[in-house]
Amino acid sequence: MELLNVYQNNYLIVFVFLCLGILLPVVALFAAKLLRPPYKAIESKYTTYESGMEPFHDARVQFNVRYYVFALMFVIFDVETVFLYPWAVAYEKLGIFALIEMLIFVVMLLIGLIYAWKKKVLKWI
Amino acid sequence: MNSIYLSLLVLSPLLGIVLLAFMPKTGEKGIKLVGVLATLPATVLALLAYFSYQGGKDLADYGEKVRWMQFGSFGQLDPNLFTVYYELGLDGFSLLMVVLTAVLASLAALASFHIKREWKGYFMLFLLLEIGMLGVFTAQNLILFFLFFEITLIPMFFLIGKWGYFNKEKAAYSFLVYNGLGSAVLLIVIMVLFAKTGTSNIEALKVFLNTEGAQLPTPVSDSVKMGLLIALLIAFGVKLPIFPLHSWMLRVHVEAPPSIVMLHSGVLLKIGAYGLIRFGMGIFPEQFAELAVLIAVLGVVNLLYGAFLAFIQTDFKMVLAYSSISHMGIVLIGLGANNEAGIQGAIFQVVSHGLISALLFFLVSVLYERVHTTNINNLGGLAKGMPLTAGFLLAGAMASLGLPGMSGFVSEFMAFLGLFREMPILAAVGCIGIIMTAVYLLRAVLAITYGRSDRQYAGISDLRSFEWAPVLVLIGLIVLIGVYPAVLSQPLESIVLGLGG
Amino acid sequence: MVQDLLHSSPGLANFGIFFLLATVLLLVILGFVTYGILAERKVLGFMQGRYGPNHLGGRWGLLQTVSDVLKLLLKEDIIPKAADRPLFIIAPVIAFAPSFMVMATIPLTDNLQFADLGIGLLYYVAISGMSVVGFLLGGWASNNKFSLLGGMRAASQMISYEIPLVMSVLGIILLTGSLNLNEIVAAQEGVWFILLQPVAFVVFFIAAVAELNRVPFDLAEAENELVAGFHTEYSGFRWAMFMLAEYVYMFAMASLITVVFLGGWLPLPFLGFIPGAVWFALKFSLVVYILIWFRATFPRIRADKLIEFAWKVLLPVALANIFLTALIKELLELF
Amino acid sequence: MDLETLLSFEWSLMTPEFIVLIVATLLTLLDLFLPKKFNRNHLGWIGLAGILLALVSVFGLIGRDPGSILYDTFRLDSFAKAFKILLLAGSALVFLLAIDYEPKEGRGEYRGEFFYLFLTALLGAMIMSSSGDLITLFVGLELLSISSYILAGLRKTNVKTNESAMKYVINGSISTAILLFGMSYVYGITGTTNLKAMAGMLSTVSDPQHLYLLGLAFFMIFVGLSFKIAAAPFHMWAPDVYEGSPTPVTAFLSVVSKTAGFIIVIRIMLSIFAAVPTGDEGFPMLFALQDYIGFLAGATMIIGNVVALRQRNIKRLFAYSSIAHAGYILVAFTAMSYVMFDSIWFYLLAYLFMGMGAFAVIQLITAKEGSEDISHFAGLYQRSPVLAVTMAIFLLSLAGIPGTAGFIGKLNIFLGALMVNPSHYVLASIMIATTVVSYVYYFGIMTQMFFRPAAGLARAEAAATVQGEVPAARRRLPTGTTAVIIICAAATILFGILPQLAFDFLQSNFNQFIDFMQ
Amino acid sequence: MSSVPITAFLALALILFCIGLYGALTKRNTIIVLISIELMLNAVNINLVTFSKYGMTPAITGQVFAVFVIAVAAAEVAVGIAILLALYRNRRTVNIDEINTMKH
Repeated sequence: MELLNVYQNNYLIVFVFLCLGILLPVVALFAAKLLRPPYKAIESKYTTYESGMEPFHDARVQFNVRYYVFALMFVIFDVETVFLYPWAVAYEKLGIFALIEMLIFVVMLLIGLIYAWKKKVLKWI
Repeated sequence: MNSIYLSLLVLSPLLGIVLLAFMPKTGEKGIKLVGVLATLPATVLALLAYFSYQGGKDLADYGEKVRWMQFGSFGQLDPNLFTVYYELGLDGFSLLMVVLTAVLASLAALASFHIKREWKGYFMLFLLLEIGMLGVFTAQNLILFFLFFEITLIPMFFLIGKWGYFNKEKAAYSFLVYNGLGSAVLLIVIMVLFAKTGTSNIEALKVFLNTEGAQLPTPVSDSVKMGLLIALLIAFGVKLPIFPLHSWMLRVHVEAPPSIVMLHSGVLLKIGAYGLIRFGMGIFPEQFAELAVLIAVLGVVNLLYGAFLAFIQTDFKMVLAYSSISHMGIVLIGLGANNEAGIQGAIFQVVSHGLISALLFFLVSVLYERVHTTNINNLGGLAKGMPLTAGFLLAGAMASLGLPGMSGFVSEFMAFLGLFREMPILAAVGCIGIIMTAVYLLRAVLAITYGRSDRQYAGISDLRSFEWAPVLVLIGLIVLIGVYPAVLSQPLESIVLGLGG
Repeated sequence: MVQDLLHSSPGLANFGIFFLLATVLLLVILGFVTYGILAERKVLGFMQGRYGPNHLGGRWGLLQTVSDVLKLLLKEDIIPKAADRPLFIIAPVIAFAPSFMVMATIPLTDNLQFADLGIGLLYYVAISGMSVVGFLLGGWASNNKFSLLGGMRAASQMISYEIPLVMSVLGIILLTGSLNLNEIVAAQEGVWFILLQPVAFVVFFIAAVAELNRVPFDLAEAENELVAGFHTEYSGFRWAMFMLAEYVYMFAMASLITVVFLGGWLPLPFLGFIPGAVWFALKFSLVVYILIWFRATFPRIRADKLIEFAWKVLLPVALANIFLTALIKELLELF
Repeated sequence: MDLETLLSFEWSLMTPEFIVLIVATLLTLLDLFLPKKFNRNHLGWIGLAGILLALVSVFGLIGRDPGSILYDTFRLDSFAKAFKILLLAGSALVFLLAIDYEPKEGRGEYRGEFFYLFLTALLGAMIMSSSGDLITLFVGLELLSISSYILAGLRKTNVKTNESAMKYVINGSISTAILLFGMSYVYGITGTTNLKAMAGMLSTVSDPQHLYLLGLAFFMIFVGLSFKIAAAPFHMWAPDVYEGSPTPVTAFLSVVSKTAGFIIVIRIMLSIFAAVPTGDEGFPMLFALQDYIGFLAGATMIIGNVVALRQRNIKRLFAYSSIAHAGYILVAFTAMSYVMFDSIWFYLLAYLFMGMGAFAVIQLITAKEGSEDISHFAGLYQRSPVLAVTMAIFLLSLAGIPGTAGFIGKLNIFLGALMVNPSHYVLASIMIATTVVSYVYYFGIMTQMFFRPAAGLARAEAAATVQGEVPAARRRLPTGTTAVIIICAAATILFGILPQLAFDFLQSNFNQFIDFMQ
Repeated sequence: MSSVPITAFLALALILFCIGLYGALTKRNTIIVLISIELMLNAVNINLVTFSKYGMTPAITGQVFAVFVIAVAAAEVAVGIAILLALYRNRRTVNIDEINTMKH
């Protein structure tokens, strides 16, 4: 029971932090709203900034595919760490077998990386 | 016991196929020659078997049996359980059918000289068809039977679809679908029997299913047996064909090349009758007896339906097609009688109609070759231009309508004899059909031979060299059976006694 | 007292107390941010031979940042017409909240810590990864080409560097066998991990700088290319939230480096009489100083080199480091 | 786990997997580091050599007693061995096809990927065939699936390919999720993921609530798995993917992937649900739910065969035909007779040869004609009779005409369905009726090949043949494809006429798969 | 041990799963479909972890399974997005209704 309490309290703290993290901007923005003098900005202030030129086109154009490819790479490699973390934590208990297994696993990962490298995915335009 | 005689007989056309495969496409003469020659070994072997049987040889000597495949791992329990053998054998009935098939195949091969194109493919398929037909009649177990049965299906499809007349593809498809469904039903029957008893051997099945308390993997109840018999009736009814299942057969008769129709109506339709007698009657005698009335009724319906519709046809091939339906009715009548005379009559009819329709279709082939039509209205006055052809046509028609002294008479007589003994009223009704047969056949044949002549037959040759052979052989056999029925009845004795009620 | 609290069953009372304590921490952090910015400006000034802020609040300019914040509070609040309003408003919050949340688990001294999570390190990594969504959203919601490009750059940069960052600490985890930050500090009783894992430290540090979007990796807001990157359209206090997030991250990251590599609150040998909090503060200040120093020293890296560097250099090095660590550990056990 | 335990495992049990893995890795690296000019087809030959080597090693393992390593997550029993042979043989044939594959838009830069993705997919399938644990089973399944997704979408510039791959991924992922959800319940009830331990736990389940949950799990798992074997209700992806994928991939999906699908169906269903007692007599759950499997089997057969009737695209047609074949095999699975393993194995073997052969011919024709419409088969008999006849053999076998392996396969399934008591008359009837329906479209292709005159380009070619010129069709028949056609045609006929060869092999080496659950 | 009954977790998982399934089957946008699929997979994870903690025989395997599911799901989605990108470049749409050049 004790342990569970500690456990739950810890996450309660995390929740508190989350609340605060959200509250601060809200409170601050609210405060700013109260504090700042009333104003009516001129219309042109609401236009999009384009170094002083008249804005043209919508900004949400198609991106270079590189961005997405990096996202994909990230997803893959980040998920691989899902395996690496438990492995590292439990390494003491697992011994050499885990090392070899992980070695194979990481070699595969590396091959993936080399693949991406060779296919010029890692090249920034 | 293990002779390879029958294997040689059945597979001898294979030699021709292999030879043909290596021949150039364009050598018409060579191909036709090889095609005809390849059918001869089977004929010779079949006749040899027939005569040595007449000479007192035991048919069991021809049997052969090799382990072919075994399903599941029941080998430890019983080596025969769920084992399918490659087993061929002969009895009187199948001997007759084999002889009929072999002879007709040779003659049809001769008739195939009329084929105009792609002889190589034609003859290869033709020979394959022959293998299938021979195999069907020699197979000693149901699965092997089915295998050969289906083997006939494929070449027929192509032969109709490629070398047929105008509506050939439609005819081929309708052949395929009807017969496919028929064989599907047959397969269900076969597999149910096989699965329940663990064997597919016909003799073994007869024993297993008709012995009280036989040891079976799964019991077979009487209602299941009845269901199986009805399924068999449908399966073979398509092939025979029985009245509501016949429409494909008309198309095939009209669209297929006449040489193929010779085989089709001469042999393939008979597989239906053969199957009904061997399996329906053989394996399920009690149930068959229960259904006898139904079968007899169907027979009469077939007989009348075919006869009446044949009467109004203008295409001679259509007339013949409906007459085939009508004649198959007689087979059913004989079976429905379910007594010695009836069954004998049915078998006689099978053989005799095989010969007669082959003759008629050969003559159609000859005719079409010359005048490119089979319409009765366009053919009048044949006797003047082609007296011999006309004469034989008339003879064929006489045989078909059951003129005494020809084979048709014997079979019809016996079949009706059988039926009169069991169901006289039905038989009386059936007799109308006999009269109708005479009417429509004479109407058609007379219209062709002596009718109004609006066509110049000048310059058209009558029967030519190779065309004599089929005509003479067929007429000879027809007369022989008509005069001396013992050629048929002697091999049949044992069978009919075993079967009949 | 905190220990008792932790062991009592959770409830509203606990929530209230935690809330108060966390608010205190928040204020401390805000204080740090205020003076961190000032320090940055002063140090930069010093390194560039300038004075830095020196008018407001005495000759050290102690009130400079405070006045800046006040000014921001009073500024008009502009949301561009073309912007996606809800996303535009929510983006700074999403960017800021994680930066504060990560502070929950960092042990400042042996008994000054909020949440003692078993998976502390993972918690940090996981939560800090969420900020990028805020940056990206902000860039996208602005509907401004500069912003969008800045947001995309920020995203691709941060996710690229997150991989080596995560991989490099694996070496530490291998050595301690725990993700708990307290235990990691405890494991450094003898030798700090910076000495045992120098490679990991270098990789981690570089990746950390990139994660913080600081020079030389501040391409997301490279002013001479993208005006102000993803927050070009932001002004007033909304903009301040982004800046705040950045500096709170700096605080958090410096703390994390201190904890993971520099032994946290542990003293140097023979200097144990000085309290842990002081040690922590010292090390922490050093890290912050180095970060500022970097800013003054390094030129901004080229965009194409930036990402390639993460994938082609840092990641393989980090992976190699993991295995070297594991191997050496195995060998040590063998003999 | 220390070094001793590590070394105490019989790693040799995994030889085939290791070979495939190593070759796949090798191919990847070679593909990356070899110069651009290097002909990537050589990689295909290396891959083929690897597969054959693995095949040999499987044959080498046949005599070995069943064993398991890695705490029973990997097991090599008769079932695994028998089906690995199928997988490897199928993949070898696919490789021969792939080496010759020459799409219209160019093979582009993804030539090498083609080969090693096949290998990884194969590896996944092999792992599935010998996994004794839900986790490995799942990982194997996904290795296969994900590799297949990529393979299906490899022609990146082709809209149809993109589209079909997208559908494949979405359908596949949904079915995976459903499958997993079912698995999670089974795990929850047993508390283990080991199949054998699960069976042990489940045999004592009596709580009706648990049974209810298991029933739910059964449906979810079965629905999820039906995707892999392209059975109803998850068959919709098949036509699109078959049409959109490169032909070798289509062949792979239709043959190897389907085999793998049945492997996992049998593994999971038989391991888990055959152990659950239901009702008072402890009637196994799998048997209690037979009707539902039967229903799906029937639906699959009907949908596959009926919809195939109206297809004009040859690959779509074969997709539906392959759906239908999945239905036939499901009949064997439904019946659960003594000959179930035999009949499924034999049917898959037959399907391997006939399907692969048909796809080889399709690849030749479509590559030459640049279109997949059935009408491009017109006049094939004139152009190249041998090709037409071999295709006819495959079609006949697919249609189940006697004399071919397909017939024996159907016979076997049939026997199984009718052998059990009570017999599955309805299912058997549906099967046979749909078989007859299938005649129509199989013979439709034959009609094109034999009856119809060649059109357009093909006619010119045929004319050239008549004039004695060497037609383009025959100028260079690619080696690999030719080999596939010859092997498949020979095997189709051989197993049709002498099926005992295969039966003997099964009966003498695998001992009725008795060690499946031991 | 826990104040929250196991059924609550299972119900949560089931609800998530159903939402995911609904989304996957009805949504037009492919990205949303992919996200819905993720939702379903996460429902599975909740189930697995719940059973692994509060099941009848608590064991770590469930969590291991969940880890594998996470990894595989990521790979699946990565492939999905890659294919979607290729499709988008050719067709300029991510709308499922428009992905329909192949019919019958």
